[in-house]
Amino acid sequence: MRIEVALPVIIPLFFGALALAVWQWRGVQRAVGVLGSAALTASGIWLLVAVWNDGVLAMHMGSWQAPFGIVLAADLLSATMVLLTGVMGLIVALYSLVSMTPDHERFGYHPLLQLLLAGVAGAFLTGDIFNLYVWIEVLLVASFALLILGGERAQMEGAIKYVTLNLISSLILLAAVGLTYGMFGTLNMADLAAKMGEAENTGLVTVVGVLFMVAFAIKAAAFPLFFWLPASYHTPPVAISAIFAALLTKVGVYALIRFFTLMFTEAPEVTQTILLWGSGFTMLVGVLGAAAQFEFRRILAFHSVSQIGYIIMGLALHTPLALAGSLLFIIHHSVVKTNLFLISGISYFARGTHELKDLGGLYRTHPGLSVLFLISALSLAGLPPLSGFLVKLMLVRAGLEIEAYWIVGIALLTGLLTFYSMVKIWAEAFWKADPRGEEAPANGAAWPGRGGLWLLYGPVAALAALAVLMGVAAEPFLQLSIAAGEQMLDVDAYVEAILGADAR
Amino acid sequence: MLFAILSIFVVAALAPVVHRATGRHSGWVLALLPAALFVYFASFVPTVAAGETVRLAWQWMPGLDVQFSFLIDGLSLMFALLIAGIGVFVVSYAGRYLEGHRDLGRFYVLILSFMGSMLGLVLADNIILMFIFWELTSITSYLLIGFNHEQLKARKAALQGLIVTVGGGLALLAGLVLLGVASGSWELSEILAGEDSLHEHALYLPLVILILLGTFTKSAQFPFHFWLPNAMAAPTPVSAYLHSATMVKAGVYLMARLNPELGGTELWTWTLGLFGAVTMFTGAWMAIQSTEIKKLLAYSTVMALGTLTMLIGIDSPYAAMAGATFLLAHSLYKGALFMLAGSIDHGTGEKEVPNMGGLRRAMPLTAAFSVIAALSLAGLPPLFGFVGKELMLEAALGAPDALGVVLPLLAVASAILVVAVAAIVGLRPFFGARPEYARTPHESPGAMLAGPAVLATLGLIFGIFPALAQPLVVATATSIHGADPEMQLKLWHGINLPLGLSLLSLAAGLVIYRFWDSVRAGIGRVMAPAFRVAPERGYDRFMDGLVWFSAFQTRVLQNGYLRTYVMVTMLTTVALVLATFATLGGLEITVSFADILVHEWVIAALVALAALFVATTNSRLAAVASLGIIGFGVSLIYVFFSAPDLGITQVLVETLTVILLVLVLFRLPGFLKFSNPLTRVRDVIASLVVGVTMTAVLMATLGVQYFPAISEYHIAESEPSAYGRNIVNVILVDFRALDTLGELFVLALAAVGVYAMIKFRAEDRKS
Amino acid sequence: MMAGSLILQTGTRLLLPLLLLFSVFLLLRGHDEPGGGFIAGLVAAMAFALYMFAFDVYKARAILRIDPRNMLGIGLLLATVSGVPALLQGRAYLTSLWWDVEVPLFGELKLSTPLVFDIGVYLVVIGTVLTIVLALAEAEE
Amino acid sequence: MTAEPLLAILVGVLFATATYLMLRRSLVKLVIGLILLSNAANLLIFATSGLTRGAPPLIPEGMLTPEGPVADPLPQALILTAIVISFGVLAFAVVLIHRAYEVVGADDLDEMKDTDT
Repeated sequence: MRIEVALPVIIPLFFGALALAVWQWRGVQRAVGVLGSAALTASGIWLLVAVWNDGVLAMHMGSWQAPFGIVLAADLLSATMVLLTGVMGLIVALYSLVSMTPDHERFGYHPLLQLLLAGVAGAFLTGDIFNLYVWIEVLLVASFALLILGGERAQMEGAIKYVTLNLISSLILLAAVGLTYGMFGTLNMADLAAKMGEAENTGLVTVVGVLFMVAFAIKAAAFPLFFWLPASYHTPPVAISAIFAALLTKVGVYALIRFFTLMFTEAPEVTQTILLWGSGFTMLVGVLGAAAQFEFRRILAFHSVSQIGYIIMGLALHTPLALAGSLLFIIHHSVVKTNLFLISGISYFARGTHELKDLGGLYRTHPGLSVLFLISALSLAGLPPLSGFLVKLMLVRAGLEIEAYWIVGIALLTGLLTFYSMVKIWAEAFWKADPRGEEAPANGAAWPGRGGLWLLYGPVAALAALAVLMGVAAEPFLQLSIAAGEQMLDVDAYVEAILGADAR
Repeated sequence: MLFAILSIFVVAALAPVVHRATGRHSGWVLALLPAALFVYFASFVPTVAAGETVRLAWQWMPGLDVQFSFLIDGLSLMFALLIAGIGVFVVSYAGRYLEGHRDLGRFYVLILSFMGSMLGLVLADNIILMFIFWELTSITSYLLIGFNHEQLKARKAALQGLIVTVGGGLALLAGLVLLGVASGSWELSEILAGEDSLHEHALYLPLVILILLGTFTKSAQFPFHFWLPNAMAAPTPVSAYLHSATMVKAGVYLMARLNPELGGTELWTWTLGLFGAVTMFTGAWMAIQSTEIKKLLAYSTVMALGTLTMLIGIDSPYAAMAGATFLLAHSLYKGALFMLAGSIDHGTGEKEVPNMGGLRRAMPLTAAFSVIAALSLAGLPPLFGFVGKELMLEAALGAPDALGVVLPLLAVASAILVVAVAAIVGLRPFFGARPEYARTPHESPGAMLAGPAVLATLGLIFGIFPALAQPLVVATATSIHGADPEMQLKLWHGINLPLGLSLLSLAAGLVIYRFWDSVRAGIGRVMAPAFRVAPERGYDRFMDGLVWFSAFQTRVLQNGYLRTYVMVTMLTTVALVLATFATLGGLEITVSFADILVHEWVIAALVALAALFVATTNSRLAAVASLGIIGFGVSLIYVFFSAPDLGITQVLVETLTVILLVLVLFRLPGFLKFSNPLTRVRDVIASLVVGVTMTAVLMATLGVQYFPAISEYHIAESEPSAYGRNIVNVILVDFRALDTLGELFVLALAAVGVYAMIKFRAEDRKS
Repeated sequence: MMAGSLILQTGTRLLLPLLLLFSVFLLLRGHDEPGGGFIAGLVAAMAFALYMFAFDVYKARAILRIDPRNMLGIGLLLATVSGVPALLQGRAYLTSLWWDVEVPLFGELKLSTPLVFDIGVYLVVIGTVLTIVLALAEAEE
Repeated sequence: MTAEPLLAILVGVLFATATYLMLRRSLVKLVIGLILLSNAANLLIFATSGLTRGAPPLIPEGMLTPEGPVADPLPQALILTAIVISFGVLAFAVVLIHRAYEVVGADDLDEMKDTDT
């Protein structure tokens, strides 16, 4: 029994419940927002260190032995994702202290955020397929509530698509869980991994796997199932868009990685082919979608689709280096995309608009913001020595090593087009002269005071620093991700750690 | 070494502070850094001239075989010295040229960062490290071209340069990784020293093509040359430094660097030879077509880059010597000429050559240095350019096969045109009648003349005493050729064919200069479509097409209609399921309808009919009522098949749902008939496909159970271990309590969301 | 919303305590027979909803005494925390603990963390349904 | 095998009608489609793990295990959880279309495509 495996779930649940119990007190809510995510971050660090030292860890909920109860399990992949969740939550919670209106806070912004984190952490840690469904629903409903917070028309329109398509995804997932239980009589991932090889009808098992794939691909916003994302991501307040961009699709990708490295590995000629084609189209369609946009946040939203393609590409290539690349790509994308959303929020504070044609002159008036944007944008576009380059290099190298030439070609082309959109934002919002004229005030009416600025700029600067660090001091990240990649492919060790005799 | 390169970035970051502290002398102060670096690199000259190489390495990312490793041999040292040396003058020049500009501090940051990147590029031994610096030069170049960022023209030119070079850079990345994979090493020195040649490797062709895509775009080879003249939107020091002396030569550098390993094949020789020669001619031709002085110089740079590429392709001792000499000579005179052009602009406000003339009195020093540098450009003795040109012609004549005919012809034609270009920039502004200028012409300050003075004079000194340049040039040529060319640099080669061709080009070039205005208007236009318009239009078409296509595909895919999204999602699911069955088989259905009781048939039929009714009715109330029937029917099914808890829960939930629906929906208007019959038929077919597929999948799994269910444990342990006799409830609150915990949070979240939706309307609150 | 008829009001006044008592009964027996926190919570919530229909939202809120949103949070806290004692004993989260308590007059009472958990469920379900229904009803007015 | 094939067909019918409803332009039909779909998924789980008549998973008082075979309790627990979750989500969806109707002023999804491009 290792308590650190369960803490990342219990902590945000507790803080979220606490904040709901005393929803009338705004001060408590704000404190919960920060303390909860800080505690989650701390427990994430603890967990990662523990897993790094001791290998796959598990906690058997209710002390029921696996596979009869629910297991929370942490390997390096899970632990890293949990830590990422904590860090992103903390960053956004701090930023929200200034950027969220008191009304948003009164209607439950902080507990919703905590419970979103709880759902995400639960999804990353659970070792049980039905329990995964439950956590996905937790984070999903939390995201529903966050998405409509404020009740503006665009939010409602976006939310209808978001809710419908994600609900369809959940129900496909539920059906797939039921079919799996019907065939294998178990819900535990490790148990399934051990039993899957013994099924006679590979076709039928793979069909169930494909149902899982569709369900998770919708959550991950992969082609051709991504529609909900560009329709909705840009509608809520930016702090919410930012945390969505950091975590939501990541859960889908994580689940894809978990399912198709641990289970459903019997027919790679089908599953990996679908994933590979899907990743190629996802990259291209997303980046082309972004090229067509002229609104700061919409460009970012479409890019999220495109970047998911890279992550799935790593999964489809299925070598330790490629999987490591996927994992680092997830981290990289969360850091950078979140940051870009947060920056778009600051530029909105300054100019009161997200439309590129109405923006301008930020390079002149906000040089610090410009530098932070440039770091994030260039990192997203894969420019060295930033985080984006590292992950691109890993995937390109992994792809070329196993002679997957065309997918590497698409990945590189996508990189160029990403560059194009990022430069478009830079040229329009930062370089171009302010269309309102030279004398226009640098900042909008809502521009916060000095203390508030710290809370806006601090998180952004921290994330930018992280993007630089991942590129420049890359070795620890590399080591971690490659170890995680190797661990993912070592199914037997995972099964042993969960089901083995000494795992009680 | 690492320290040297890092120091540049540190100083770059501090440059605005230095600028603020030192004011108008900031250029000189900051130029101390490249000066120190120049001295540092110069200290390697004896070692390298003695035929040794120096390699230094520090760990970085061993996991990806990336390390800070640096290689100093003739080639990299030559480049390092040029970068640092010219850097000294460019920085000091900029301090005065941009004096009073509000962004001068930022300019220093960029130009110094560029310098660091460029040094890293040429010194790196690790190919990934080299690529990293390569990309950094692209981005600093982008920021520098767009320095006057409030002008649309500058932003467009910057974007063009960036897209072309970064696009090529991505190909280069793929090529370099392939090189690493194919050779098994990620260090240039090891790859070059490797015993096995890559010529026979299966990846040779793709990796050469990819690498050349990178180098051709960076070094503005035809048909990618169009971005370079547009990049002249940058301030003059930038043009002099990046787009003439250093960055654009990065591609040349890499080709020269890899020549010993990759060169020597027909593919290599023909590609480089032909593309180089065509670029050379294109540049020369377009140069005499231009009237803006910086464009003229830019195209002559294109010409020089083509020449260098061609020489690398020829790959003979002569060519290697010629390449090394030409490289040095070109950097010296072209750097000088750009700065002098900036000086004329600074002194008169004029950029168009045809509007210039008679400046020799007002700007005597500028005139003198211009003439010297132009003589070197034209390749006249006793200047260093002459030495280079003679060797170049000699090398072209010695090219193998048919190239031995094509290349000399293009080389001579280019030489003729370059003589004219040299006259245009070296003579035209200073002699003849003096027109009216926007500003009263005045000589430039010392900081702006120091560079041209030193660079032009060096061209003269090296011309007269080629032995001074000999050690470095030979060492460079050794790196390019892979072996010592064993040749002496000489001003005078005796009377031979190259000399004759030189004289011919001089005479013909001066004739063209004499009739420049009519040449420009007449035959000069002939080839403009192929040389300038077509490639650039290709780029424009590509970018327009990209924007059009992305808008088109986004309109089609992300069209805003939820029903399209639902349709695509459902059909994708079905298609993937069916494709999997088709590939792997496994759709075996063995079911029997024998053991079904009558009341089960009845209740199932009732639910099915209610569902069909819901789908077709146009009465909202009827729809809700049938929904209730479905819900209660389903709960009956649960009860029939031994699930009382489910039955009760289903009934309660269904009741609540119906209450909610009635509460919420009865205010809405009645259903409208939106869809036409055809759409409905299509939708019915799609729905049937979905339904049939789900039924088939479910039926296929019915008889299949590979392992006994884990619930045997729950049944056995419910009372003994968990003290509960309702096994379902024990599972919910004990065996799988975590599920229930999550479920509770879902409920609570839904309630919070609903509450916020109903009560929190930001728009109302604003008004 | 229109208040219901006098008969309904009188009936509801009598029914409410009965239904609540029944819901507690369902809650407590859930571990052994069909029932449990969820079903019990729904019954209780419906009782209050009925009261709301019979009278009005304000009366319903008044008789509840506690805002359903607080009830929601308290229920969640109870359910979440019910797993913590096991953690403190060094056992896995949500491991059930059982105590037999002698209560005067009632005799022996089986107390357990699953019971606490189920009470949490009960409160959350009441809180959820009433939060939604009351908010909707208020919006209608 | 008892009535599983019958349920399989019923599940298919529910999936088909749900899909058809979700392909309409009306918000209300959309949400009804979602409700049908969640019923279909629950029935699917119920059918796939095997049906048992008249043997609920309850242990008689005073015994440690049920008498004879009983229905599989685990899928029932899963479905129960799923029903409750679906209820929460669908309640949200119902109120969402109500609010969407309020801000847009029509029960027409085609009026709601401004956020896409």
